[in-house]
Amino acid sequence: MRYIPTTESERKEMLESIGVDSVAELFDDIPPQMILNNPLPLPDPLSEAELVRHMEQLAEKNVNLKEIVSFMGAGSYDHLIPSIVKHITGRGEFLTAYTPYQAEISQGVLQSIFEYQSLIAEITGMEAANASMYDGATALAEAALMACNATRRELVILPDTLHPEWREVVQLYLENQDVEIQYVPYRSETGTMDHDVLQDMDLDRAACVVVQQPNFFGLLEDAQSAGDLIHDKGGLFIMAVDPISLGLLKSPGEIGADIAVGDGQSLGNTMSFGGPSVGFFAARGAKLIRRMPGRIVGETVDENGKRGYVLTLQTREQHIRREKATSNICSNQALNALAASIYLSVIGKEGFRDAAYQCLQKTNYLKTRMMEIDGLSLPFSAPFFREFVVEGDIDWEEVNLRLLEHGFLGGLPLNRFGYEKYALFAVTEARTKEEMDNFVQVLRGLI
Amino acid sequence: MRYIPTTESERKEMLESIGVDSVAELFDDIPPQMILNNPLPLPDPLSEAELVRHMEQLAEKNVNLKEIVSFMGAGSYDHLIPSIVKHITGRGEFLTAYTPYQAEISQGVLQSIFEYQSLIAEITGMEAANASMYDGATALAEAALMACNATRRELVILPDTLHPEWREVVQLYLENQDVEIQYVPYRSETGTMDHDVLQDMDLDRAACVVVQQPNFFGLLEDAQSAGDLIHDKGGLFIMAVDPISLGLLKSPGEIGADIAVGDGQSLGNTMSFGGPSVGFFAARGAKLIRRMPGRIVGETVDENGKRGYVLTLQTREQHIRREKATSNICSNQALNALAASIYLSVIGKEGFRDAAYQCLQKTNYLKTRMMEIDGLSLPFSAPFFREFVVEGDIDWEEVNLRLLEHGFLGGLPLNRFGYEKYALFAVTEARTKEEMDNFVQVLRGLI
Amino acid sequence: MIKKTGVPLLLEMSSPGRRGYRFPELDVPPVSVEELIPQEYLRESPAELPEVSEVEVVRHYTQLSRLNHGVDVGFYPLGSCTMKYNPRVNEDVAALPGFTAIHPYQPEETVQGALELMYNLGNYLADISGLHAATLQPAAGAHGELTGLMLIRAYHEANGEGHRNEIIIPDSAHGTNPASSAMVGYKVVEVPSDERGGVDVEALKGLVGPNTAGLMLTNPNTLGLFDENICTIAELVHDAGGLLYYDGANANAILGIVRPGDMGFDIVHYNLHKTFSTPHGGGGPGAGPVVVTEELASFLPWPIVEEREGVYSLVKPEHSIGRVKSFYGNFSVLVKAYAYIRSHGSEGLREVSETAVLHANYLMRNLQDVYFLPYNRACKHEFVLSGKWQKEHGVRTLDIAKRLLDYGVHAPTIYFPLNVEEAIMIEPTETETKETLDEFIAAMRQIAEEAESNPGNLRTAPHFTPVGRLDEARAARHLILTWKK
Amino acid sequence: MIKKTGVPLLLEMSSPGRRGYRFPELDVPPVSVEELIPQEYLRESPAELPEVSEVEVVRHYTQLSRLNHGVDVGFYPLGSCTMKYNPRVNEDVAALPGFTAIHPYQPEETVQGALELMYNLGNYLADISGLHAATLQPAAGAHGELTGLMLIRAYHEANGEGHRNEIIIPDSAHGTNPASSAMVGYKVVEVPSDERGGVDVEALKGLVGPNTAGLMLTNPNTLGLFDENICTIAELVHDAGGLLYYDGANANAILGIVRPGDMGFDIVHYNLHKTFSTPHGGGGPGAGPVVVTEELASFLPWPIVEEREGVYSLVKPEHSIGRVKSFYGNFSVLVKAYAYIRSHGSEGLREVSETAVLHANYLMRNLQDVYFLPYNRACKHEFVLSGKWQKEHGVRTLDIAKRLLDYGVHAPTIYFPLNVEEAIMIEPTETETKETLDEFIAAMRQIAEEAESNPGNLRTAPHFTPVGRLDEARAARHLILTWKK
Ligand SMILES: Cc1ncc(COP(=O)(O)O)c(C=O)c1O
Ligand SMILES: Cc1ncc(COP(=O)(O)O)c(C=O)c1O
Repeated sequence: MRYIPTTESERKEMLESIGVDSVAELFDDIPPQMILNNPLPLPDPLSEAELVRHMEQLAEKNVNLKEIVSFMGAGSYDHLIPSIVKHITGRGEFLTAYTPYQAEISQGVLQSIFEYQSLIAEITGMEAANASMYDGATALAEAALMACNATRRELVILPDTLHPEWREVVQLYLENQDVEIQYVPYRSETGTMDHDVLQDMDLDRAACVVVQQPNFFGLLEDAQSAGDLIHDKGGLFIMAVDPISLGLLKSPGEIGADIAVGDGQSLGNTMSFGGPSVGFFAARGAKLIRRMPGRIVGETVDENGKRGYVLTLQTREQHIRREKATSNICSNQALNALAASIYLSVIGKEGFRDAAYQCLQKTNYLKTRMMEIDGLSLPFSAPFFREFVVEGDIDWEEVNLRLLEHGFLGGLPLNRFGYEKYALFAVTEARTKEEMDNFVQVLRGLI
Repeated sequence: MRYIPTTESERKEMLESIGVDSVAELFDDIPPQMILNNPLPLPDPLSEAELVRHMEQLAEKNVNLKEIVSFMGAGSYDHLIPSIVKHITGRGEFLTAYTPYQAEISQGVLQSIFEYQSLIAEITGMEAANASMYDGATALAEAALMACNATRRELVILPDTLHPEWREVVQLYLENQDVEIQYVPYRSETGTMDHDVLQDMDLDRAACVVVQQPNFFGLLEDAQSAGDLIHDKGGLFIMAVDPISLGLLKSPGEIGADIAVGDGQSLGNTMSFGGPSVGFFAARGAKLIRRMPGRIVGETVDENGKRGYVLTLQTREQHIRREKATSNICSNQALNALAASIYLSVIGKEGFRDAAYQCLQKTNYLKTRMMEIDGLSLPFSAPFFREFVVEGDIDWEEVNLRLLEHGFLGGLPLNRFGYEKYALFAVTEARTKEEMDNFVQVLRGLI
Repeated sequence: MIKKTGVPLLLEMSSPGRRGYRFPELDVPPVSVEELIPQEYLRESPAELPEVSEVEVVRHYTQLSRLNHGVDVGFYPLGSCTMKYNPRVNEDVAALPGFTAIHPYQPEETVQGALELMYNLGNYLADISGLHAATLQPAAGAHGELTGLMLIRAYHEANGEGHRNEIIIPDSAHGTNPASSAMVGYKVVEVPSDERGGVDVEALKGLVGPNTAGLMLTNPNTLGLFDENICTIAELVHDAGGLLYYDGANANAILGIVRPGDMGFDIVHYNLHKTFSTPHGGGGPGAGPVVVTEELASFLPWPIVEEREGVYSLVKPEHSIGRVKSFYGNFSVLVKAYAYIRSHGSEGLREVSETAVLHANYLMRNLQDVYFLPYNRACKHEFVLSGKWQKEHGVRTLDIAKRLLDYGVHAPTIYFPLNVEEAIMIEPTETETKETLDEFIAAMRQIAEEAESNPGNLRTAPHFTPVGRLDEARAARHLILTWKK
Repeated sequence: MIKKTGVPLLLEMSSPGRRGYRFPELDVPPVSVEELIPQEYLRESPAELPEVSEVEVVRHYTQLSRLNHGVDVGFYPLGSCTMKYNPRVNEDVAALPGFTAIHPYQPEETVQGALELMYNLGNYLADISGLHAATLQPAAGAHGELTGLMLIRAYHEANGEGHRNEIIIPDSAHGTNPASSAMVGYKVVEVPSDERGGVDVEALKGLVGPNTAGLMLTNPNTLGLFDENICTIAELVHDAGGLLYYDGANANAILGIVRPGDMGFDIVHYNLHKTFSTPHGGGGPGAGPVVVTEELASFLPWPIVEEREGVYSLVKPEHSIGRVKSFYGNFSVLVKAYAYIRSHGSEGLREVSETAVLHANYLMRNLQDVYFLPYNRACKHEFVLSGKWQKEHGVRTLDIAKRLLDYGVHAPTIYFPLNVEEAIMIEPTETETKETLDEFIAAMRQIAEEAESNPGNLRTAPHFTPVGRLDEARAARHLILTWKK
């Protein structure tokens, strides 16, 4: 199936108008020895119907989480998504638009970004947010870089309780800019950052301290104290937050963070094997706001005084500032940001609290039920939100394969990150009591 | 889940503004003894997520034809549907609009109907078409009634080879208007109308003769001769045609029919357990056109001379003419008509022929392969298009249940219509050679 | 845009040889067509369908859609049509392959889910109406009426009363009521309205008699008023041997509050595309299920769904009139209505009607000082104003309607019902916000003001729509019904 | 519409207590929140999210969408962005639950379809580019650049040449090229263009040297011109010990015709949201896979997909630089690009590029008499005009762009590349019809004419858009970045 409307006779007409004899002539400037003489070794083209059949077959080789009940999280969550989200993001005007460079015919996208920025600022308690980043991990990396630039310091302090993949991403970004990194260990009883150690680190050299809330283990950090420690030494405080948790937890703004970032997959975006998601990025204070990476939409008026929206502060960006830009980001994750806006708007003020509340309650329920099983225990004592680590002297990967046979995707075995006996269980509002009860019963039989 | 935005305090404000104390007061004029005091015995309300789960469970109790390979037709066909059809019909402006009464803000729907009328007129070879009828059967019933009104005759001649359900519908409509019906038998060798009998019927009393092309058995009638016979006697000739077949077959217009009707399910509409589909209705000659039932869109201009579209000839309709209207139809099947338009437009001139061509070729292939099976034969000799009757001394219903186990939905056993040894097989362009070969092999094993 | 011509027709965009969608290549050995079909049966010239690419089709319809109003775009207070919000999730569930990719003749074992849904929906509708049994076959309201009237006829004939040939219909009734009656061969007898907007009971007494087959009524009626004399009316008709038919187009006012069966009606049709929120699709598809008393159940069209020990099957009622449509009705529409009912439950449906009525009264009371209100009593889900005060300034109801379009609002139903001069029929529905209602009030008031201060501006309205006022007379005179090269 | 204010913000529509979507009721025994989370961790005041109903949200975004242009609405000749038609079927297949409802950490046994797709897509891209191995992790073009530059750095460091700290970039390059280089700590060395629009080879000779880490180039470059000296350029850079990076944003010109690998490039990124037709979503998500030579393969970010005896698994390349993003990339975007490639096959992709180039040349040749064409040679998929003739009438390129909006067309890219005065960069793509191209030519010519006859009308354009020209300076001065009560 091709999507090319040009017919043979139109092709001829155009060639004639151009004044060449063949399309090949238009490629005459390519050194002939480079020209490809063989077809590319690609499979034969498929008609639409064949394509659909082929893709369905591929898709069926995956076990999808509508078929089984999942307790896996660790950065990608099975939350409920209101039906209208996809209907709206599927409208051609949103789906097939480019970055809104021509404001007068892009007010739809521009206003939707302005609303997204407003919503992100509101849930994080920050003053401003950008139009989106690739994901939470890259948003955090950019936040750390921004802290270095803003403070002119070259040390970043990261917690060991940061999501291991985020840690790798941040590390790669920072190393390539020759920024030093130091890690704060966690206390083995609580599972949260060891502030005694943090206190003794080179805080006065540090551009920032980062806290992930909840942390990778699902545990709640004492963010306030960490923030106070770095602020005392003139550095910035960055919080990487789970947006759903903000329905209940203190916002970065309330805690006094300077920059708040996070991943917005859980706000109306499907898991999709890990992407696309959306990274959000918010800050406060004019100084930081004017250094933010990525696109930003601002309100203005047209010649008749009518309210309108435009891309603004573009002098920060690569297309104007080139190598001096605050970041190289160009395309972002606009449609996922739109999904997040729709999600936040339709669940609304009460729904936002309710989502967090239900996650908390259900997670606590599963934890309580699982602790009835002999051989399982909780290694950490800190409070948790939507995830918790379970310890057990078991081969969690093996258990998971057995669970699959019963229609369950178990918690994530943390051996892949070096924690041998741990598995991380996530429970969202999408899980039901019945599912959890069944799960506990099956799990009990397997341990 | 409710979709009511009004909050308690807004309710109060409104009551105050109205000047009543409670909503109940607004129902004071209902005789109190009638007022319902108990809740309706309906199941408890479901949230969106619960609803989706419930509906998925119900849907899964059906075996759908994406899971199995179907050879069933008889008025509802498994044709390919281009992806864009549902994307376009799903746009809110089409989906959630009413009949286009206010032309100035309904040009989208109006123009799309005008295009639908044009496309239907084009494939049927007629001069004009209406905006749609409920389905093929009711379209035929209305056509027969229109013929009676136009000719002031009260006899309608129907073929025995008409789809049995259509026959029932037409019969019911006509009987209720006290119109007489006579039936033309089919010749047992050919499976098509017996013109010798037809010739001797009361043609000069007949308002019309109806031919279904292809007929219920999938066979091609000699429509031309039937048309000539009735035209000679001053009656009208009505053809009920399969729209897909018109990619190859002579159009009603070419044959000289006065009215062409049919069912448009196969034009981009899902089977959906039999509905919604769309009935099309086309005619020629000003006299008939002005008597057509249903809505009709016409081209006109606005005050600036700009082309636009409006509902026209409304004086035929019930909302103006009341009991003297040409029909009682009000709501029709606009969205299905839109699907048909999109389908016809995107497959286009060549695709329209190709669809018919492939149906014909594949049907012929399956027929040929099935005739290799001992015990099966073809009872009829007339050429066929996308369906054919197979005769066999077998319990077809039993065979079908066995076929289901192998992932096939077999042909339709015609015993439900009184033909004991027959089954009707349909093959669309959606079937592949591989599917047919597998089917024949499995069937051979079962017979 | 600079283009003055509007969106071209797809047929005008054709380029020979251009292709959109393509079917898979034929994979069976081809046989020459003439070998399979006699030459004289074959089409002489191909149908001149558009030759366009996929993107052209997508853009074409995207552009067309942008010229159109819908509930998704804005307020749609079209009286008698109940243009409430159509929940999007219902589209999702109706699109499940288990509902769309099933053939009507599949063995019943393989469609138990579909049959169960239909069975339950029929029962819900029976419960909601206070009646006994349902057919889901009719495709729309008018089709339901036709079905109901055929049932009346069959019933009388079965009772040896085939001579009954009159249907009594109020002058305020919807056009489909008399039109449907005529399609069943009935004579229409019109009963006038009284000064409270209800059926004139005294007049009715003079009209009922041995030829009365039945009476068709909506209650609340098309004025949005509940007919308080419904007991008397029912008695009069029943005593004369007639049946009572309830046109359920106005059922959005009474869900869970009062049941047609309790009012004395024998037959009810519902417009699922109104009351039960299935979208109207620019004119359809809808669905018009019919619910009847136990007495009439055996006459229902076939097939209907029966349940025995958890197994569902299609059966034929003993005296079935036959079929009004092929297969079982507009099934996908039924799925959406079922989902709607399951979303709401009893309390939810009651809240729907209470809110719809509240909203209508709120609008009515905030407009009655600027537009003439012919019947000054509490309305139900809709109400009818008259533009007669404006007419004095040379402004017709049509002008008021056209001016409303400039506010991004669909116009109310106008010139209906026929018994109100310059009628403006307004139905806000329960899904609108108070803000929207207030904006509508403001717009209607501004227009009333403009009718005095600047009537000319109304007569030439709308001013901000994709096309200006269209010449309908010309359309009917110079019929252009299809595209001509 | 009469409303002057435009569409209100959802936050302005809030009504306390109003609810849209509701979660199912909590079905586990609740525990007091304070028992689970210390009071001091809890939010003090709830986030002030909108309190709106579902219909308000649907209408809000429906209305917003109607203010927006998109490929589905009309022509989008935005140079460097390849705004071709996005086949709708690709949205369908990417939305299959088997692709959307899978968790990135599921056991590999349960995601073999996803891994197979990624494995094959990587190979297709390698084949298309003439290189060896791919990472699908980068989320966009700029992210691909960043990844590629990190690979360059890692490669040199592994070879003990960590001192190489310069990236050479033409003056015509896209802003992301220097910006990405800076993010990897590289010094950007700009090479000027020659009079044919290519890299000035003589200048380049003076710039390459022992500090050269690499050179970034698009070819065809941002002028839409193929750099005929690519062999020499590659040689110069390679000889100096540098690597060649290909910015694949312009790959739509050369699919199946010439491969970057054959031109001498070591690293390529593709913008799947350009060349491979995944929709741009108003700014993203895209995907920027990076393909490299065999030599560089071991440095790729991890994980990548490996196949053994039909079983796919995620592995870490030996010298992997790490991760540039969590998980595996924008998987749904990859699905669409995979589907696009499978729809086209080799011939189809070649036809894409041939047609894109044909269309661009057709436009160029029909506009060059009215707009200054700085480089008069056959272009590839796009070309750059200059508005300098119009400037003489006091009309800037910005004015021309704004006036085009009145024709229902998106404006070309303007003021880029930087080395052309008043640049107008036009990319028609292969999915547009000749009619659309002809209409665009007519519009551009009318505008050129208007620039002479009525320049004032251009300076105040657009005139027919939902808002007039917006005050960007004010937006940057009085920063309003979020809604304030
Ligand atoms: C009162 C009334 N009765 C009957 C009908 C006919 O319903 P339908 O359009 O579904 O045939 C309508 C619809 O406009 C109506 O308003
Ligand atoms: C030439 C060129 N390079 C790089 C990019 C950056 O791509 P992306 O927006 O996907 O980050 C673009 C996109 O505008 C481009 O045109």
